[in-house]
Amino acid sequence: MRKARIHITYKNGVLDPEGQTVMQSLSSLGFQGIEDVRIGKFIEIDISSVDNSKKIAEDIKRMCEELLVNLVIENYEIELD
Amino acid sequence: MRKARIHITYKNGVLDPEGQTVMQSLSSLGFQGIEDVRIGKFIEIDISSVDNSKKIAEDIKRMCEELLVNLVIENYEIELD
Amino acid sequence: MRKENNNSKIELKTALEHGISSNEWKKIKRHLGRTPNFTELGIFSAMWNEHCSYKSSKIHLKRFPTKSERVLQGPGENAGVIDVGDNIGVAFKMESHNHPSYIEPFQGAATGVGGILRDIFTMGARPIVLLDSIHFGDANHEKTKFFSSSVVSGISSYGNCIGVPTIGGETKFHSTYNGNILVNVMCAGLLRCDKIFRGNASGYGNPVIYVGAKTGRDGIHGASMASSGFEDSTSEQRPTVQVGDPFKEKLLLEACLELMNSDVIIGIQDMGAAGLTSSSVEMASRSETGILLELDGVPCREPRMNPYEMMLSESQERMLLVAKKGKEKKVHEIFSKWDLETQIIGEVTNDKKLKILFNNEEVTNLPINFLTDEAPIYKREMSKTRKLELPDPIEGLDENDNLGESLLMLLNHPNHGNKEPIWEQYDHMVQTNTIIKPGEDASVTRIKGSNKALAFTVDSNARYCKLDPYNGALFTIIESARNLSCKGAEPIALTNCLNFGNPENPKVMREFSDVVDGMSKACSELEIPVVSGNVSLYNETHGNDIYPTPVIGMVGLIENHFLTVPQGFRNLGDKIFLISPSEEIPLLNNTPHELAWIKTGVEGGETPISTLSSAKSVNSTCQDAVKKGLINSAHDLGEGGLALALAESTLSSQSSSLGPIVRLPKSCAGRVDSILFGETCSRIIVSLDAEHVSSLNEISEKNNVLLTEIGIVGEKYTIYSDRSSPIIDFEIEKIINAWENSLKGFF
Amino acid sequence: MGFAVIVFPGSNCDHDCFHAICNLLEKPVRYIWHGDTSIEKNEIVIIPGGFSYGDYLRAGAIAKTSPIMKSIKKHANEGRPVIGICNGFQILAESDLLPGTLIRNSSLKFICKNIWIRCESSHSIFTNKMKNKEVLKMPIAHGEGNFFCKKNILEDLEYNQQIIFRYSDSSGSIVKSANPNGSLKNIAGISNKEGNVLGLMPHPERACESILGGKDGLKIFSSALSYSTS
Ligand SMILES: Nc1ncnc2c1ncn2[C@@H]1O[C@H](COP(=O)(O)OP(=O)(O)O)[C@@H](O)[C@H]1O
Ligand SMILES: [Mg+2]
Repeated sequence: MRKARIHITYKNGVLDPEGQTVMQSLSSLGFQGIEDVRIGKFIEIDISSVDNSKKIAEDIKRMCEELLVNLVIENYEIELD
Repeated sequence: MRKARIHITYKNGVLDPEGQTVMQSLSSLGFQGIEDVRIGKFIEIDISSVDNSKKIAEDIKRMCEELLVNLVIENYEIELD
Repeated sequence: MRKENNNSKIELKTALEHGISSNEWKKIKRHLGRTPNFTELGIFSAMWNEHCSYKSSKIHLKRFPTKSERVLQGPGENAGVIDVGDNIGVAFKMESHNHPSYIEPFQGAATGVGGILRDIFTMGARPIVLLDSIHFGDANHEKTKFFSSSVVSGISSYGNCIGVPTIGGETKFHSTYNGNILVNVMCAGLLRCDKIFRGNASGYGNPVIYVGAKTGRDGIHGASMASSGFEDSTSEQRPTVQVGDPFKEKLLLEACLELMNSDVIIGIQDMGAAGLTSSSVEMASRSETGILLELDGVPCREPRMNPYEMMLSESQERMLLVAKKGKEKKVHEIFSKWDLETQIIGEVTNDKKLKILFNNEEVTNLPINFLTDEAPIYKREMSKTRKLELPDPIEGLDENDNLGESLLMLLNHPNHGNKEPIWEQYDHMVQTNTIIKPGEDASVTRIKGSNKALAFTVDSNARYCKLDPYNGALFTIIESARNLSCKGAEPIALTNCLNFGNPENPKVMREFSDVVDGMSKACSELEIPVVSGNVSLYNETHGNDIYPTPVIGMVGLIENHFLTVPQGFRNLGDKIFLISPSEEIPLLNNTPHELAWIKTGVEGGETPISTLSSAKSVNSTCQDAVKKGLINSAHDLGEGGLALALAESTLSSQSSSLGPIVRLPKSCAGRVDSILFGETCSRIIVSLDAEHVSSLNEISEKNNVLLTEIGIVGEKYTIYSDRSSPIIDFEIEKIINAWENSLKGFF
Repeated sequence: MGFAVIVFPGSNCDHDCFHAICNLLEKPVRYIWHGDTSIEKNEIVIIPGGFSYGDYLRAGAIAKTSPIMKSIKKHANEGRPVIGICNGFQILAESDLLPGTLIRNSSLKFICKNIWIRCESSHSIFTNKMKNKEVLKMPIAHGEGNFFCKKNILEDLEYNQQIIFRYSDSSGSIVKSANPNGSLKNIAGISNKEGNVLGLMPHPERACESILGGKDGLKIFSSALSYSTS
């Protein structure tokens, strides 16, 4: 069994309304010095596969590009165990 | 400037409908051997602070417990740069 | 997770932990002639707890009138059904999700919506509306905002996704709910009267099929949780939280309705609280059959789940159905079209037993009727009926207070402020039938393909019920009927949710019984049967019981949907009339309860009532006036009395520049604040064109009600008493400003 | 010549669109299941609102992988009309049939209410029955309708007259207070460069009868129809 961990974050310059709101709430809760909050996704995928790492990594990349990530506004990073 | 990275994931045994639906959809796209998909959040916080790491870490922990995380169903992990 | 397995010897202690009393434990052992194993104990705990067995409430609920010519299905099924003509039936019911919502308000409220939707579509009805009655603690309590905003997002996220409009509701704040919020959701759906589905398991050898989400360890002991009070630490109960999946529910909804059109199924039931246990047992019980389950086939989400866990899991979005033998393939086909898997997990048997196999071993063998019909029923101890002798709160009010300021104070209070921040988060328009939106006495949805429309309202009045349970309940039903009448609708049936404290407290049980009596009396005289409902007990924290809170959900029929009216003023110059009972109203009953409570915190005095016959006359007058197209608006007088009602008709007006110019009638005696804010039962204000006044008069005389002209629709909010200068004189803006943002931050 | 309403698992305005076309516009209409692939050449495709696939991951993301989407792309590339309403707009954006993307409302809340939109030009396929700068009343009902795109794309949209509707006040002024969800430049609806694919957040099918508050929505459907028949 292999485990892939994918981090999906907004590209620079893309509005993140949720992050902005959270930042405001944190400030109003009294936390100081918060400069920025960005909220992204963290996806874990378990794969049982006899393929080699290279093939799996390619598959995961394709999953990201075909479905998991909106390339217009998001970046992603893959880690494969 | 310090950077905190927070991973928020569902607790074990808690249903993740989003992950399950994405898993089905990946399978119907033809990806094979996918055993599980879990979708969590990935939050990055930038703090400008003169405090020491310990104090910042404590602050981040409090942010998680007071706002960012639903402790009833979610776990979290903090990394501080 | 439970460590005991089926071989460990079960002691009384374990039974007690499962909420089975020692007497019940004896009864079980005597009847079975043996000690039940662990799985069986779990099944008893689920079937015999308050939530499933209604053991404390059953003897009282029998007193409700449940029949009328329109009733096709009364209490006892997944939902009640009434006939509204043209072969159109309305299935509806209300459910509470109070305890889960306190533990995790977003998911608790969301899954509450999910549960009631399943109750409706299992009857074969397509859900057409949702309404929510939500009660939170004091607006200033530290946790209130967290609860209110999370509950509303939970309801919104689930209802919106499914595509069933949430068209109405009520939202109240009171310190009695500080430690125990209430989340009640009502759903109604349409079906064909000749195609009602029921939760039956008949026909020996017919397959029992599982469909929907996989079974996890969610809510194990959830049903027992819902029936025991809260202690300080809710953390231990946390892992049992169920997460809702509205998308899966939408698939289930569509698939089930398609299935029901294809003549392949016998019965269907939602796996709600106590999941597989209650669904299988109740279906077999209704058909006087047995069920054999082979649990190895149950789709599980987590590894190594044992029979105990599978039988007690409360995972959401699952259904159990009994199909016609030989039609399994068709069932499978329909569900796969909707991306749902089916699994045959058993069959209907003729031995009237629930038998369960796991790993080729029999892990349960229990008589069905012992689990259901012979479940314990308690005649709980009740204290004597006693009206609370509390002083009339008007005594605490200063007669010389500025009346305008008092009005603004009411408008600014969260209980009366603008509720738009709530219902704007609900898709209240999807299905394109909502002709009267939320924010009114009742909401109205038209029925496509006919001229008819249905009006819906949910109402409660915990304060009146606390002061006087019998009359409080009576009042609430009269109010619901009046709310519908304001839309020109004839009230035809109701559902309810009885939210009470600990039934083992004799005072609570007395309140319960008196409320049931008050409701029953009102229902029978107004000829509005109870067709479904739900009881939620043990609403308490630290031994403090909540105020008795019966919530009424009532349905009204409008034959011509073009003839209904809003509550807001429509035309400059329209005359404003008050419709009220002709009987003399004791001044005592004119107490400004709400104003006194908001100003002084005092609750006391008499619960307002009117005779049921005069309530009926007032309602009929309004219905007739709407049906004949005589009036342009109608609005019920409730909490806050005349002054608040006039303000609401101002605020609801489309034009935002129309308001009342009213002179208090000479016949009104007593303190002016009491006349303005006093809460008397059975009054309605209407506005109409002068040319219709004589016709309205005729209707009023025919119905023997009092019709009093009080003013006209102008461009300000102005009230005169007997003197020449007004006692309140506001620009409309001022009214709007006080009301508009009073719930900022709550939702 | 008629309309085809696409049904995804989780569509929930499909019946409403059908009703609007069939009973109010009184034109032929049929449903197409998302697993099917055949669209008639002369059909106007409507992708209705709802929560296709629960809007999990991102609204419209999973729907774009359905079999019908290939056919819709082909239909669109042949210059035939496609209208995406609400979730349909999100699906079109995810499928790259329309530029930009729809992110969470700036309030982070679902909003259902009547709003005003202004038609930016009466020359488009979907507005030819309207007056220039006509103001229409229509409901919105969404949690993710906040239109966002990069600056250069926005410039293209403006330059090519692809902005079809903007949120306005009742008199047609494009003001911040009339923007319900934070959309860039008050954008409520856009088309592709060729003009035959429209995505809009407001729900025209909910505004086709006086009893529901107005009939402005019909104008969009009848515009598309008159274009197709001409
Ligand atoms: N939780 C809710 N969900 C939907 N609609 C609501 C809700 N709360 C209030 N409303 C709408 O606002 C109106 C006024 O609410 P409220 O002040 O609680 O009722 P009342 O006037 O009966 O005291 C209700 O009749 C209802 O249509
Ligand atoms: Mg009311």
